Amino acid sequence: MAAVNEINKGMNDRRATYIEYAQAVPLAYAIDTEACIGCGLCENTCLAKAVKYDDKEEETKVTVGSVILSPGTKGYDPSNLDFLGYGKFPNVVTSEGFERILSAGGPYFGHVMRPLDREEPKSIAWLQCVGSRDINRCGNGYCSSVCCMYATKEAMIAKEHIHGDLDAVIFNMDMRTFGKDYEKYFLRARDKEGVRYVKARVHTVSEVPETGDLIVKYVDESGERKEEIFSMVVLSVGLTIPDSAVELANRLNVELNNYNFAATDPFAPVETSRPGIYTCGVFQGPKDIPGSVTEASAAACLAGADLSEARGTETKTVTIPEQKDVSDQEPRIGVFVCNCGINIGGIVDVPSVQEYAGRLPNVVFTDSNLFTCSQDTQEKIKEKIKEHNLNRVVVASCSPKTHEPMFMETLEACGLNRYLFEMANIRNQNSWIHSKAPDLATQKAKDLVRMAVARAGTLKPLAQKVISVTQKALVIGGGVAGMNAALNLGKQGFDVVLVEKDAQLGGFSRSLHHTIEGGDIRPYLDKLIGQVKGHEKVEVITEARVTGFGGYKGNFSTDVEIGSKKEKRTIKHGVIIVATGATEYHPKEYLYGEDDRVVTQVELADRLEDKGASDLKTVVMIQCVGSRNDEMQECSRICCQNAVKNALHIKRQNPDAQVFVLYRDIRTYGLLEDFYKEARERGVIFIRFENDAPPDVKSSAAGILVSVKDHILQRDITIRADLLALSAGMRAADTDELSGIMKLNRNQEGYFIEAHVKLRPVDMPGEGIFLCGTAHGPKLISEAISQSQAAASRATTFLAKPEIKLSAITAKVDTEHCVKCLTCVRTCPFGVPMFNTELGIIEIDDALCHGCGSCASICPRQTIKLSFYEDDQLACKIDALLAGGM
Amino acid sequence: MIVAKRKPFDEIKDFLKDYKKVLTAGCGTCVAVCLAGGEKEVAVLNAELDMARRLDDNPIELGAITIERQCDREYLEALDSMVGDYDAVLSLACGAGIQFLAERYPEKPVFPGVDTTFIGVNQDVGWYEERCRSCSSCVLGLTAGICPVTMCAKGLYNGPCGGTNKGSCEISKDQPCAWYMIYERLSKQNRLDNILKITPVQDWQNQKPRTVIQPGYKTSENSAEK
Amino acid sequence: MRLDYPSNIKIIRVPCTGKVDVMHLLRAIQKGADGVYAVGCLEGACHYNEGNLRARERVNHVRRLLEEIGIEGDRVRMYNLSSGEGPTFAAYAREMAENIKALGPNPLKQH
Amino acid sequence: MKSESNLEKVLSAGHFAFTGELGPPRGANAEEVRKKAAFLKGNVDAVNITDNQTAVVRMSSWAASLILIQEGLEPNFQMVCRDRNRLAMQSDILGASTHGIKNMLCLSGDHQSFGDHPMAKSVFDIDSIQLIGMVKQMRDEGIFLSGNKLDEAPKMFIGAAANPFAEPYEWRVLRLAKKIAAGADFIQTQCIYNMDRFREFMKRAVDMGLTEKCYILAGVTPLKSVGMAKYMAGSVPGMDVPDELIERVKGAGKGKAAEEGIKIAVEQIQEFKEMEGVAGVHLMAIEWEHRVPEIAKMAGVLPRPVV
Repeated sequence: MAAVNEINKGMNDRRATYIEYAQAVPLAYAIDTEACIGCGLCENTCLAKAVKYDDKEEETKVTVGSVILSPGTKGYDPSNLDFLGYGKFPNVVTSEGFERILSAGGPYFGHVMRPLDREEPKSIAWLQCVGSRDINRCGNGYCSSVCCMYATKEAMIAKEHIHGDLDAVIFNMDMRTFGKDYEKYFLRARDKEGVRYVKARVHTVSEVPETGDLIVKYVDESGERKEEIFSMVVLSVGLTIPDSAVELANRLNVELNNYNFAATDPFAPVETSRPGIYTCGVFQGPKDIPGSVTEASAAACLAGADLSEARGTETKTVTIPEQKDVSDQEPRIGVFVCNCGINIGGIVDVPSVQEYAGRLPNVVFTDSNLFTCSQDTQEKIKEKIKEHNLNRVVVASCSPKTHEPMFMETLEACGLNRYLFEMANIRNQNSWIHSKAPDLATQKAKDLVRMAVARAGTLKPLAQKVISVTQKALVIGGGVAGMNAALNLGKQGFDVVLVEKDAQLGGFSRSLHHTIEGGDIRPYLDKLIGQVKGHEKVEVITEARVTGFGGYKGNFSTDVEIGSKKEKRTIKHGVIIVATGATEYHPKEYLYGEDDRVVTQVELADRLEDKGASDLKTVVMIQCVGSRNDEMQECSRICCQNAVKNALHIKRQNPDAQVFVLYRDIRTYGLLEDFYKEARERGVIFIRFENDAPPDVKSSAAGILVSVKDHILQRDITIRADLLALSAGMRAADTDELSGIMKLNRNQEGYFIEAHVKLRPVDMPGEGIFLCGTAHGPKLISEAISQSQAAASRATTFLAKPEIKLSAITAKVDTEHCVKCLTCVRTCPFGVPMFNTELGIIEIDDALCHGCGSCASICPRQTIKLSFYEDDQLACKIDALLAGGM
Repeated sequence: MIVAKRKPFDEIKDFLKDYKKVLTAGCGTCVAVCLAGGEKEVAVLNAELDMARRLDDNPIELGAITIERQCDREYLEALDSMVGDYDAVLSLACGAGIQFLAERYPEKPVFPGVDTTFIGVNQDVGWYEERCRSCSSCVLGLTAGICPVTMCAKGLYNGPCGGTNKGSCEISKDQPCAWYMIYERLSKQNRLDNILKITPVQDWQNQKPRTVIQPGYKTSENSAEK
Repeated sequence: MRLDYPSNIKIIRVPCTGKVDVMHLLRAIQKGADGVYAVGCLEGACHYNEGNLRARERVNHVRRLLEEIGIEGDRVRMYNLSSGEGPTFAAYAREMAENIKALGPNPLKQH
Repeated sequence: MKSESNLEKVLSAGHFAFTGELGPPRGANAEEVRKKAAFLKGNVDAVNITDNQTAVVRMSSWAASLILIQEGLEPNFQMVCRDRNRLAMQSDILGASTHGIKNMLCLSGDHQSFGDHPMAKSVFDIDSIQLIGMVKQMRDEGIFLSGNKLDEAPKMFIGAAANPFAEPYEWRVLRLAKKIAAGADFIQTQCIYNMDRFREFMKRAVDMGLTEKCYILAGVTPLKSVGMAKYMAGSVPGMDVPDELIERVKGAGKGKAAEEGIKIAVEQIQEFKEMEGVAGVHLMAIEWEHRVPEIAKMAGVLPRPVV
């Protein structure tokens, strides 16, 4: 039965029995009850008897110590915005729909086509802020934070997929590419890939009936009415909280804000109004994947701290018999061929494969099973291993991705090394795809088994190194991030050493007063410092300088020099959290340092705390000072809200004061948008300028004269200001020495680099090393707090285990024949091979090697071997395959 | 390090066309380091030769060995027991190694598998640049550590010539002008005096085979400096 | 995803295409395979940062080596896809098979 | 007198020298040389005979020089370091002198990769400054480079080239000084288009007293077309053609570029006549020998002095 494919936004059909999408978890079939006619075909076909038509929702009770709410988000449905024509004109799609169009698993298999006629579009317009920043038409005043980036990404991918020229235009009010490295991406899209960015909010989309093209009407910055025709329009829909999540929150008595996001405090960003219930992701506020992943870890950290006493209880341990030494024995291979119900057996002639396997060299035993992965088959395999004294095992069944670890455990359970195992995937790579040609499938199954048997004969037992973990953390940097990380690790029950280079804790936040929401930073900081200093698990060392570093995950050793006497101390620890922070840029621009009426935003905030704003008549603020320019391409993320915060402060104290903010894009992302709106309502005047026409600033006795070209008036205006506040961007703390000693990579802006931008945002590439706060990139205090909790959480996953078992799949150097050519040193993506200057040899540390094999395949003298993938272990497969004749 | 590059395959194939059993001998030092003649390259070349000769219906039997250095007699010894089994030897060592090998087995045809290219440095994996022409009288002390013989396309001793082109050599914009660099570096080091003097005509010493005997190592009367 | 592709394609698992050596690719052809291809992650998305880029260089190198010998370089290819792209995998497999069919059997097999 | 060449005499008598240039043919074609020489005769004091110019094989420089002597002109025998080692150079110098060649210009030579035999092995046994020194040593000390005495020294008026327009500019005058110290009697410069930079160069040369020790002839090459101007500006290493000049040639309009080019050259020559330290002009009318008489006439350098 066919049903509408909702994942693909209805652009194609799927069956009534379906897997939602390729990455779904669990990757299992479901029945669409709306479309199912109850024919019973699937029930009869399923050998495992897994189909239950009358399956019902069940209620179960679980007793837990803490709860994390992450109900997720839903793209805004623009059906009601009739001026955009969604649902009316087929070639108007939402950004979610366009994502599916771009996807290989989407309705058009990754070919960019428009829905109406399946023609490749010649031009596409993205309309930003659909369902965001729009109180009037949808009630969502917030910025969804992610649309500017995804629209840019979609435009780039579309350009790549479409072979001809694609005119990709993004209509926006402000481009909010404020994340780490996002500005560079935006610049690449604009300057290298030719994506056009137009500053305008589109007011009408209509269709050219003959062609299905769309007429996009808008008013440009100078007030001129314009229209352009596009093949397709993509609505960049914002993020919303689904009704089900609101109901859930209400049931749990968790407070929501006016937009239905969970209400949180800036100093406790993942804690809901109800103690013990934490939140993360878009439910907490609009955010991108890195932010969501970070918060997820942060929530886990707090939830885990509540449960730390119970850690390690209610667990079971498996006892493993001692390993038999088989190194001197000839291979004795047992082959187990799986029917996988009818998945394999229904196509492949399993008995004939089994019989064939029995005739292969070194094979002493064969068997076939209905389900080789079942628990009783494991017991059977164990018996057979013992009975036939097998020393290598081949299972011909499915993908090693799913069951290899389980079979390896079966081997271990009877004293065989787990690496004496090989699988032949005769299901996913064979019976499933060659179901129409059983003879060929049987032949291929034999080929795959022959290859697996050949390889099994070459396998060697490998030792997984077990290393102990020093259950102590080192946190570098005693600012808000470092202190939170230390405190949370302490709460998890781990010893922490917090080193700070200054004499005092607090870092840059000591220069700050309030968050934009009104959170008072000073008392928060005092309390935090008190908690950190008072925590029995946390040792604080101030005036400390890292002077030496060594070791690997779980076993690091760091030398520090303390105080003016340079007292030396060596700290042994299992993990590191880097929280070295950042500072405010010291402007070279706009008479800063020459005229004392020119200040930075941080200095302005000081002044407002001290003297208030009653004496101020006119204040001008200039944005992007020391950001988004040739010297510092990146956006500093925090300056727009900083300006809005101070502007509001002035206006609240002295409504008559005039405040002008000269900006390039206002980037008050997420819920910060409300403050931007409030500022405009209170009469703060925002004037946009282009990077190539920055304001001109002159000093005069009567005030600071600031001239800028007003885009709306299309002329230069000059403002006489009592005070000019520069929104000076952020600069990473000076970590040249530290990064050199600890060999930690930084980007060109001096911020540390995470292991994976999206999926491992607080891990560093070296295992056991984590990152948080502004050392990672510019961010707000609340973001630094959640990130430090996340780092503590990730560190906990290491510290919670007294030992780590390392993968045995690592590269090994034959130092006898190595000529120290350094090719491996230069090739390794993780910088693991090193020239040991004392021993004069190249070394690859087992504990650091990721096992990719790059070094092994490039070594000119073939002296590096990757265990389990040695050259002959691969070559024998090639040989065995081709020995059968293709 | 001595940098070499693999000879064109057709040339190698042509050398060996009349031989049925060939030993491919790699060298484990310079040419291995520059990814031209170590174990890996021996294996690749043998695979190619095997396939090519089968296609020609003229199969060849190939042996493979890579020794530490073909420019050392003691290491060459490892070949003594093998060479007899082959009709010819294909050496992937530098020109020196190949000659030394050929000298050891005067009865056996020995062929080069690489073109020895220069003495150079390693810029990155697989990327080498020439730095020395072994002229036997180093002027780097005068020229701020930049060799005019190697790095100047005309080998000028009193450059730069009029062809210097905004810091590049006249032969290519990608080739920096050695003398421009020499000038810049000396000027930064306040040592321009070095090149204000006319550097006299060079006594070329690399125009005949040279022998070096380090002082204190002269072993017999006969090995007097040549 | 059970997407059909020709049964004469057999997969050899490696941890990363960066582990695929010139020798492995040559050996397949030398031993009589009609074609061999490496399937790696999308460029820029290598789990080990740049293994797939190195593999691409090697594949290109092997193609040149084969051409030198007189065997069509197009018997060796590199494809890139992400792990969620079953249909693309099958499409590439079919494309490769078509390509090999057009080239005919490995010429070494007649010798 | 070092060589008693006409050029030396003109210069030492204080006249403003005017030299021309002739590229030998790419064949054994003596007629071609004579034809070109005819345009120059009476209009210049000496004629530079290029030596495998731009590394393209041509009739040898000394052989073409001999034809010029037969035609009653004075050659300025050019010799580059690219094609001969010190033995060949010295023997050619002796031979040239024997046959009445009295001027020679010592050059490094364009790299062979520009020419028609790009893979040729270059010699560069000695460089241009060393060549100057070698000729001087042969002439003044009567010894070969080896130090051995030679029988009857060659009498040569020794010339060298200078390029004021290649970076580093500061070094250019110093390298000129090196050439003079090595023994250059006269200098012919690279073609000049950037007059500002040349004025600066000459000022420094005068300040350093170099013009007291050596005659400097300013190089002039008339621009024949907009294309040539652009090529000179963009593709010839060490050449500096200001944009204004290209614009000026372009502005002349279709078919008038050549006339404008000649006009510019004439203006330049007139300025050089007045410029401190400039002892003459070397006119390199590349493949344009037939226009030399009119340029000479327009520039007011005719008749040539008889000394």
